[in-house]
Amino acid sequence: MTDIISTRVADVSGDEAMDGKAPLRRGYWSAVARDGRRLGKWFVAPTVILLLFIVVFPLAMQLYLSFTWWTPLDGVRWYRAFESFNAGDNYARLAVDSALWSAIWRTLVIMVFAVPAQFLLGLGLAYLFVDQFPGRKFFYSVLLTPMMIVPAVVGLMFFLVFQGTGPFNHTFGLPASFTWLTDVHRAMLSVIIADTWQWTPLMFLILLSGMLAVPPDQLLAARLLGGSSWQNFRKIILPRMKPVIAIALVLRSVECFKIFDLNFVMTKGGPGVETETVSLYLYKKTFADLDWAYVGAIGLVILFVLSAIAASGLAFASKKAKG
Amino acid sequence: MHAIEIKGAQKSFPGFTLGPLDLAVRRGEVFGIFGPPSAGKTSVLRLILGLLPQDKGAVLVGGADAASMEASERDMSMVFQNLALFPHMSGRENIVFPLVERNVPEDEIAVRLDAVSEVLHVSHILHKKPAQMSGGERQRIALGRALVVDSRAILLDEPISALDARLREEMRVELKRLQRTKNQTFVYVSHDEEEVMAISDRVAVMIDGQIAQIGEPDEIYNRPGTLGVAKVVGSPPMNLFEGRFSSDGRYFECEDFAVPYPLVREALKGKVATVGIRPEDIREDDAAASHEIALRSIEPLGGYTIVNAVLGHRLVKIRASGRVTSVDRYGRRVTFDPRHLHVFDGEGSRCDG
Amino acid sequence: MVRPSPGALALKYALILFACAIVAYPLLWMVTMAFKPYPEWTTGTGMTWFPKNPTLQNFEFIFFGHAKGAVVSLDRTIVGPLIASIVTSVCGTALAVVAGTLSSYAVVRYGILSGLPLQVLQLRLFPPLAVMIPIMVMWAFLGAGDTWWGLSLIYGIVTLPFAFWLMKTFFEEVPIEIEDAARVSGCSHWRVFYRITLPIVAPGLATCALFVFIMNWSDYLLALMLTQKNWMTLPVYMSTLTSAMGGQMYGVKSALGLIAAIPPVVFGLLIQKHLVRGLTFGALKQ
Amino acid sequence: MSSITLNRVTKRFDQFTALENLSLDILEGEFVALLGPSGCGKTTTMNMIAGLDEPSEGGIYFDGESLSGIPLQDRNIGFVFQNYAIFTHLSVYKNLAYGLEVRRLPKSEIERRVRAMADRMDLGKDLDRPATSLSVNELQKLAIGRSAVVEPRVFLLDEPLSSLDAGFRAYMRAELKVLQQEFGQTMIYVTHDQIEAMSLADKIAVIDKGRLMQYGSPLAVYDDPANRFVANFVGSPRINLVDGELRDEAGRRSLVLNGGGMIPLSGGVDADFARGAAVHGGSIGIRPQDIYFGDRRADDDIRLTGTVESLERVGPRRLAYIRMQEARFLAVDDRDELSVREEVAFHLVANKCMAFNLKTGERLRANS
Repeated sequence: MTDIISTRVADVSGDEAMDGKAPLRRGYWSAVARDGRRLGKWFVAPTVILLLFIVVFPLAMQLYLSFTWWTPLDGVRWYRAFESFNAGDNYARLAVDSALWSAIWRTLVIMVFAVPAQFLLGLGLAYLFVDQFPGRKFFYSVLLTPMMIVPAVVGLMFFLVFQGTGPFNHTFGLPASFTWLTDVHRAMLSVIIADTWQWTPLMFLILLSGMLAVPPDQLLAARLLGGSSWQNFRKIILPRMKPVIAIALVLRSVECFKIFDLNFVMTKGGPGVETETVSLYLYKKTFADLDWAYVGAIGLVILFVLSAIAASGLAFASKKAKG
Repeated sequence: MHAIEIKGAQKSFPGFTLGPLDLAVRRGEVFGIFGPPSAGKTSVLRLILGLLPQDKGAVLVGGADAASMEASERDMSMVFQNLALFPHMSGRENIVFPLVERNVPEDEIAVRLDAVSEVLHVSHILHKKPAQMSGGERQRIALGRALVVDSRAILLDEPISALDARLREEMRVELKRLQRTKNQTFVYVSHDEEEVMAISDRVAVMIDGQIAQIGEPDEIYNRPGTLGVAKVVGSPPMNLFEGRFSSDGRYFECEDFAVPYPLVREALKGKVATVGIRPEDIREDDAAASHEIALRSIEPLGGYTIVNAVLGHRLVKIRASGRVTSVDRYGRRVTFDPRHLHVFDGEGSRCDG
Repeated sequence: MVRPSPGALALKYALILFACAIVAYPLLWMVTMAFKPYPEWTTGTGMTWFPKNPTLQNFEFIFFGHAKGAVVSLDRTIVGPLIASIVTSVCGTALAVVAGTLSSYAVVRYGILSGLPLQVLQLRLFPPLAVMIPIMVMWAFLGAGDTWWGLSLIYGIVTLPFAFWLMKTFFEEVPIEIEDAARVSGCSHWRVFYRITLPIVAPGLATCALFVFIMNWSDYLLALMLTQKNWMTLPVYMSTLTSAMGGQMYGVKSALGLIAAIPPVVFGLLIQKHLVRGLTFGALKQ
Repeated sequence: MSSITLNRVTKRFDQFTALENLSLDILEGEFVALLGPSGCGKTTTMNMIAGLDEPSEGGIYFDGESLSGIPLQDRNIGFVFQNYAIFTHLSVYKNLAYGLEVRRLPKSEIERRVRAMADRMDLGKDLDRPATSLSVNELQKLAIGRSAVVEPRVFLLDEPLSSLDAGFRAYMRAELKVLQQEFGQTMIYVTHDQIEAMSLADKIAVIDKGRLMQYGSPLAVYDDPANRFVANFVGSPRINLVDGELRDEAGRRSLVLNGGGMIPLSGGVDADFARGAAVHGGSIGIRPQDIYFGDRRADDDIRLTGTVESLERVGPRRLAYIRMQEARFLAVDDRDELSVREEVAFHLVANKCMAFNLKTGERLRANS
């Protein structure tokens, strides 16, 4: 059998072997298929169109509207909004809108308590999971489930749990009249508890992966040099986790700032405006007051600030991660 | 006409420039490319294949300029260092992939597949996926994929470096036999000197993106054209002594030598130079022009022995044929074999004419 | 490999079990509530975790709009919102994954789209609320309000950056030599993508699809704003249940909550390995 | 430092036996190489000595006291990884000092010992630089220095030279040998490269498929292999091994090769095969340098003829591949007198031929 190959090739030198091929299919699409860059452009087209049409264009429209008093009620088409042009009054109003600033303050309060709590709980849990132990995979899956549940359903769960006649009061021996969701101070606390319950697993996940990202050989070398597991954690694992910690905190803070589902389902921002966060305030302004131009202005400012924080935080982290 | 030619090709990367390169691979020849890791060897293969467009110069394939030819149209095949087998395809699908892509008729595919799998003894693993194969088996499938099609040349990028020492030696002999029986053109890249020198008809030594020398393996070993080549060719490496020529050009002075070393031929008077001597060209001998050495350790390797010593204050390696069982069983004075003395001038190029 | 002392192991288990208890506490309450008949919804008759006489009454109620013991009936059953959630999530996922995959491959392999356009894709943490106004104006203008394709389109766009970055990490893991081997064997760029790269990243594609599906299924705000009646999704339907019926339909809402929660949890466990990579937008691979 | 004794150590991973009753006595200050193909169990052995794994059966002893139950960090073992496992986020100084810092030694003593070690490994000038800025060769020295500074009882090296380039590898072999003698450390060195094992080790333990093939000095293992595997694995260029059936026609013994061709036996090898009367499948091993061309030198040398298949002439390597029917002989041709496809007569030095029982691989010796 082997000689078929050798005789076939021996007399047919490399070049003549070429003409045995089928003629190339000429045509626009087969040309595109052959040229990397043109194929790349066609691949990118759908995304660019979507981004252009649904992200860039709307942002431009929002900027344009934010300089007018336009609302959907006045029966004027949006592109004629320049008739009510107001040269930045919306932005001026934004600066002095006490309702907005108190909403921002309440959102920051949630962040200041929820994010550190989630970080510390997540770090503790991650440290427990660094070494292998029987049942690790099972417990790992159980502890991850909260973050996979639909936030609105988590809101419902804690809505039920924090009812006067709910299990929480019962477990801690509090009277049924002890109110959570309708109490001025405890409403905010219950939202923080719900948020922590749902998102601590995310911190646990990211921090654990940071701990496990330490090359196993280096950890082993540290042990062989006589380091105890606590010494190795403090001197080898923790210092290498700076980028991971940065990612975790940035991600969680930005997401937390946008909190809407939990407090909308649990307390609808109540009692009064005690748990009204920025998102809720914007939602109310949009649907109750139909003050769209003003909401557009606030939206742009928030978008700019949030993206800046997120981009710089992640850039810092991935640069460090590569270092 | 050459199978492949590169004329003044150059490609600059951030912090590294490849070329300008000039080389020609004759049809039916094994053209080796040897050099330390990251000398740009793989990039040369990618230039030839058209996977890496060059900034300047030209790559000729079968005599014609290949600029207009896509990688798929240059009709060459390659065995990659990490073998690059298609993980989601079986051994058979991997091997016949080039034929299927060139819509070769079904019956001819079957014939070629049988021939190749018999030559490479892979018929029993054609159904397996690469993940289920051993290193040696994967390596033979990658070879099968390159040999199954009549390509102008087969490019091999360190194809057997991942294998065990023993398997490597067998595969080397096998590759040479395959190449010989099919009169195939090979371009063989490796950083393992013994491998390249054993399998290649001609070798190009590449250092830091430049071709330092092209020649027959024996010629490159015995007459390295530059200091750079001398340093990378030969294991254990050549012993080098920096110094200068005497004013009358007939002696070589160096602080490691107690007495200036007489040269056979006239040399550049008073110039800075480097003298090199290979470990196998140093002999135990207390004649007049011998040098005093202090022994440090010996490496008994069965067929020969490596003696580590200090000459002046430079570590020197000597290859003693036969047995030296302990440090004190080796002489205190050695001489260099004048016929195999290598002399390089200040810029590192060979200057004994 | 190092076996910790038995004491440390016991402490570890204790802490982990305590954490699991905290996770299970609210979940268990909702799950058991879903199977409690009307009288047991409030704890007037004494607090019990497990239903005295478990019943499927609540599920029956939400699927058919009425049930034996129920005193009131529903004008809208769960079937509409369930279909809405499924349709919009799946279509949104398809749009984001296809566009994201193609564009990330072009960026990784051919270096198209560097600079500003790539930065726009950086808006991974895209706060939808901040750009709701123009979206609502346009959706009204296009007549996309309260339509399946309107909601699917916005779901696709909001998750597109995420799909792009996740698929980019998968494409970066395909060794370039495998594609080169295919090209050298006579494949055009398209066939290399179609026959070699895509099958190799197939598991990544599945992970990305599941991830994006979970995000779309779990959305509340976008659906709330862009749908009124006929294409309302599950979460929105759930919150309308209380206001419409006055009394707190705990058992019924728990049943609804349970149904809404199951798909993301199941899919989430399927893609557990890639969670870190996904949730940190590719910045961290584990 | 201390001596190491392995007593019938066995390791099973569920049904796969990675190691089968391995017994080794390593004296204090001895340099022993564990040599074998990848997956033969040599790394498993080292991991058990270091404490990364517990043996299924048998015991490991340092200076006579058993190690079982002693946790990893209390065994005081110097371990050099194949990829060095340098702490990439720390400086060179911090890397060297880690072992001392975890032992909570006074700052001044740490400083002194680290500087001394840094100078010994000529890393003195790089102490404050980040460890990642070092070259591969410097990283290698840092890895050894980091383990040596805590003066471990035993030093384990896992193929430390494999990622170095050829030139520096030869230099580093000599350096490692001198370091070992200077420290007087007991060292175990795992490698699949037999040249490295022969050049460095005082004793070599050749392991294959989890079983100890032979344990002896490099030259003993080279000259007097205990079985066919050791003969085939040790020695470069590789030994020639031809297999066949033993035939005895009226007192004249010969080996009929499987692929045709016949080798008449005489001299030492004839005596070796004679002793193993019951043996009928035999294998002869002959090193390339024990084959010569031209006329016969000793009367009981074995004369064969074959054709030159290919030549390898690079520097000191002057080799010729001679084909005799299906068998192929690699021979040294240092007088460059051969040319390809030439019919040539060659002789095997009879008492340098090694006889093996083909079935068991055991070495057959007339005297033993």
